[in-house]
Amino acid sequence: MFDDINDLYQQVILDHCKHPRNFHEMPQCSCSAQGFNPLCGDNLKLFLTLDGDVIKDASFTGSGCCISKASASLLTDNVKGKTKAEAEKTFEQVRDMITTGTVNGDVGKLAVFAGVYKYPARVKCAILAWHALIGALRGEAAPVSTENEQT
Amino acid sequence: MFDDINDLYQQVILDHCKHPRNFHEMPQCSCSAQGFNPLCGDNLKLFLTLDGDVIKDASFTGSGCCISKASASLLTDNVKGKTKAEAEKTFEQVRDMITTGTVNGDVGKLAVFAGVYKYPARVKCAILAWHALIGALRGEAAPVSTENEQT
Amino acid sequence: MTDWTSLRKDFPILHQQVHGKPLVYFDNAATSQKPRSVIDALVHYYERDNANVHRGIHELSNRATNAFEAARTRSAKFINAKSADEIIFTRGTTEGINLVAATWGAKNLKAGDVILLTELEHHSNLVPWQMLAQKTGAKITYIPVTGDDGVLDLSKLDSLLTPQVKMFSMVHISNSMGVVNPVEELCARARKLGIVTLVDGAQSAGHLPVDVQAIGCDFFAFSGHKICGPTGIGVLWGRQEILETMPPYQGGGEMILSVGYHKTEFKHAPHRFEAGTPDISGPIGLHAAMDYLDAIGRANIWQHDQELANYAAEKLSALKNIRIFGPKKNRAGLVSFLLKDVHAHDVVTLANQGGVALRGGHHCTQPLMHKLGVESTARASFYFYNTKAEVDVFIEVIKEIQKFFAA
Amino acid sequence: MTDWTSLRKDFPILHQQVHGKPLVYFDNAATSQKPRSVIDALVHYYERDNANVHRGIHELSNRATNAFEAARTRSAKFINAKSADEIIFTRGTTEGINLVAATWGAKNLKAGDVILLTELEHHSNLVPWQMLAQKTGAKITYIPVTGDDGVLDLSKLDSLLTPQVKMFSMVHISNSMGVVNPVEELCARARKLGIVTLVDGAQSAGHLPVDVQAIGCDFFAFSGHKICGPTGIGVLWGRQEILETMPPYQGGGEMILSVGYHKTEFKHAPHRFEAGTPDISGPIGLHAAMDYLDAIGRANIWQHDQELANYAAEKLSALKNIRIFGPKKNRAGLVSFLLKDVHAHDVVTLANQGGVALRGGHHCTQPLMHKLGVESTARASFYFYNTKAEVDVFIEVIKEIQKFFAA
Ligand SMILES: Cc1ncc(COP(=O)(O)O)c(C=O)c1O
Ligand SMILES: Cc1ncc(COP(=O)(O)O)c(C=O)c1O
Ligand code: FES
Ligand code: FES
Repeated sequence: MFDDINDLYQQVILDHCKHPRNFHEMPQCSCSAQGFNPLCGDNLKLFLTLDGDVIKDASFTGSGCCISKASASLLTDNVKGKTKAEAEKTFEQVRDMITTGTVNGDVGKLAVFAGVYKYPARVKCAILAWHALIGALRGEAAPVSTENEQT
Repeated sequence: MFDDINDLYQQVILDHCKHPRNFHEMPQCSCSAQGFNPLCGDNLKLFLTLDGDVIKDASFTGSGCCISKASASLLTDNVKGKTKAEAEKTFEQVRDMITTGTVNGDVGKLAVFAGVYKYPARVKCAILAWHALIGALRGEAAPVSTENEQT
Repeated sequence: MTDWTSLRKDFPILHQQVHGKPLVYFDNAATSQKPRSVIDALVHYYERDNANVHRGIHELSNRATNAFEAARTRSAKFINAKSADEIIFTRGTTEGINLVAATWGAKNLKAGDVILLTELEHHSNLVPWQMLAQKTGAKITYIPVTGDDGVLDLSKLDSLLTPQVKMFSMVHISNSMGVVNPVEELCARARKLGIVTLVDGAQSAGHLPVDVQAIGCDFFAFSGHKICGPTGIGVLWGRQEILETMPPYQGGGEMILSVGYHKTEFKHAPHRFEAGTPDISGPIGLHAAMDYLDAIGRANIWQHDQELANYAAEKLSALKNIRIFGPKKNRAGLVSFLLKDVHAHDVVTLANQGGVALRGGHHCTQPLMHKLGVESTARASFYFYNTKAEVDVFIEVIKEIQKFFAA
Repeated sequence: MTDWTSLRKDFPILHQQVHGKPLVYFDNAATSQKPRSVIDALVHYYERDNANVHRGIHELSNRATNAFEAARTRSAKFINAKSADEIIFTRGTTEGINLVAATWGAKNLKAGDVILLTELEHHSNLVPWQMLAQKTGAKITYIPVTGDDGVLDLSKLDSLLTPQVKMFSMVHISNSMGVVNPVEELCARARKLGIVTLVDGAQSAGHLPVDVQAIGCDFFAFSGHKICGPTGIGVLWGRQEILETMPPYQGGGEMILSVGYHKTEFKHAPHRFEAGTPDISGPIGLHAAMDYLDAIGRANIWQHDQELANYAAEKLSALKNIRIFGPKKNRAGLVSFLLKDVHAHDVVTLANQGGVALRGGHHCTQPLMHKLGVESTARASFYFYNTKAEVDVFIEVIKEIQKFFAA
């Protein structure tokens, strides 16, 4: 019935949304930040454990849709082992991909989000966790909102 | 050039607007009132000298268009000699005539205003002096405005 | 008998496909579609009569002014107002409520006073009062809802109607729960205590017969776009005696009697509250919409709305793993629901793939959502041009969504 | 070379007769007519894409949101704003100025502060400041006009730009005199003193190229209906840094980040200033209007406007018993005048009988009229679809009017 929906809900996404990885609090984290999507009211919290400049561990909690949960789940897998600078670079790649559909460089499994740009109302969902990541890395105290994300 | 304009600017009206009768102040009047047309900003002052219940004399001053001047001029002629009640009755006849075009009873020369209803934007002009008359008869202190006149 | 299906011919927008499926438009609580006659009224205005209103003397200006003021008279009749002078044109319900808060409210409320609302309110009937409370030091209290049915707990009313309450503002029909509030009763209770009342009629005005005098409120606000009219136009009705005591809202052209560099006098209602060149095509389109609705009959429309909503609620109830919101009895024309473990926005995205336009989210009733322990719901909302067959499609789509996420 | 006459084909309304004479529409300063493409944009929206914006996920809502936000981007380009986030949709110029007065003004003005205006201002740029002054205890001062030419006496500027001045709000082009103010220079003078500036662009936005960054103002307001767009929509531009410091205007849906029963957070500009369902078809029609105007070119339009106005002023000057207002040089596209012993409203009524739509009255500049010792003027105002041949008809009609009242 839902013919072309698979470019949004790819199998990997469905899998990660139903079985999110790293879905837990991290009491001893080095830093954390909250992401807020005013469009739906969903909140997501991202936790990072750093070793110097390197992200050793990542996890998340919160409510959200399938897309935002899968995005957070894949994010936490993806950034483990990356330096801060590498994570920021990935954020930019992911943002460009999600808003325009164009993938610059290799983003690995994250490429499953390349179809989101066709669903402008869901771009904020996919990007939510990434905004929280940046908030955590940059030490922002206030929740990061997707409000002004161009969709 | 102005084919059907004569139902508005009848000869009598043109005459009275060019040569307004009773166009002067009346320092020893019994009562007076100001009429204000917010549509154009024009002001008109009406003066009455009463003898008991009877209007002995009437005059007016102020700025206004051809229609409002002619209306004030004809009004002052018309009400001289009338009782207050008669003048109020004439006001009602004139108002109905000006807003609907229907003349109830004999209004004498005032019938020249029967065409005004076809020019909704000018109804306030024709009625302005009459509102001032009522204001004067009823002793209203504030200027009477044509603001809520249904046109 | 109204031939509901044939009315659909009047709505060009309904005859299109979305993702290869016929469009099923179930987002009517957000905004309604427009019949040909409303679109034609706009076109006719711009092709024949467009001019600025009120101060013009030439032919087009006369026509525009007449059409504009005729819409005011028509609006008065639509809600049985005593006089057209009680009709203020606004951008919509939101502006109407803001106008009351900023004029009546700023003049009459002070620290310690209370504004009584209900937990059902739309943000548009919450935020203006919160802003006013912040400015004046007044307090806000709420009539609570009892649970997922969204019904107000009126047993609390006596204790909430304290002498400090100056304004009681309430939604007529809740846009997220489909509850119809007993506004006549609530206004009568308030009136006895001298409390001023406002009814948010955004969801009611075009769906059932409205008589503001029978309701007994002091203000009634609604939006044109939700009742087949154009976007950007709405009506605020106020009782004349109250309007006359209110200071102006915005300042500018059209609302003044006379202006000096240092002293200005304002017109009476309604013009006092309409500064600047108004939306002119808006009221003209709204006039056509009101004519269209009343030709069908709002009592008729209400019955149709309710039938569809009851039918949809019943069909949904037969599904597993679903939570349904709204009252058991007298449900207005909408159903909010949640599928277990499926976010409302995923439901809406998938439904759209099946041609069905739903809304998901907090429906601008975020505090109510929090109270019920959810972030959002999915909502199907109906109007007279919707059909039972469309509800059947919708139900099929929901079943498929359940399968999709269960697989 | 632009073929001006052939542009008339795009305007259905122009092809009609009034009192048996071809319509000559010279009331463009009050409102402009709409080209086919603008009317079509409205129809297309209502027939294909109508839905509520921003919170929707379904297809129609996506399309409506995209079209609505594209109009914001287009508006930014129209006045060379830095970013679409600086564009706030309003009902018109009047609402734009009120918004600034009620938010920026209420926050920043206090007793003793001064608001500097000019004697040329439209009521819409007077009354909001008078209301604000009343509320805050601020004072208003005015740059005087020199006489019938309507030119500002800038020799007074130094003494008026006192340290107490916090806001300097000025009209770009006077709607009753046709004067073009040197807004770049005025804003530069104000900026040096840290004074915030607002330019009322109601008469300029659609008539000449506008670059808000070059003007150097802080706020710029204009109306859609005067620039070939629909009624009920306008734009307030504000410099982003200032917008970010301003409290919200109206409260309601769409302008909030999150709402609680007792605590609410607001969005950033521009959404913070757009509460409730906006006028959606309005911006979409305005977008089409901006495209239409810029296809002709506003520099082109300005030249045409001025040619017609100069031609009309020259022809009128040749008549006896006439008083003409406005500047000798650089006249914008309009002429105000008075016939000796004939009231402006009589002129307009008779002109209408000859098919010519003029405006008579104080043109919402009543204090200016009083200053010049008149109650009203008659005004002919032009746009690009007007022709020299129409000016000739107008002149003939004026001659006939003189005869009519002289006889
Ligand atoms: C100079 C000027 N400012 C402000 C306005 C007010 O514009 P609007 O009535 O569209 O709000 C006008 C329109 O008449 C105008 O000419
Ligand atoms: C109950 C209720 N109140 C108020 C509003 C606000 O109406 P508008 O956005 O047209 O101003 C709405 C619309 O969503 C509503 O459903
Ligand atoms: S719907 Fe809330 S994050 Fe996707
Ligand atoms: S125009 Fe002012 S009274 Fe007629």
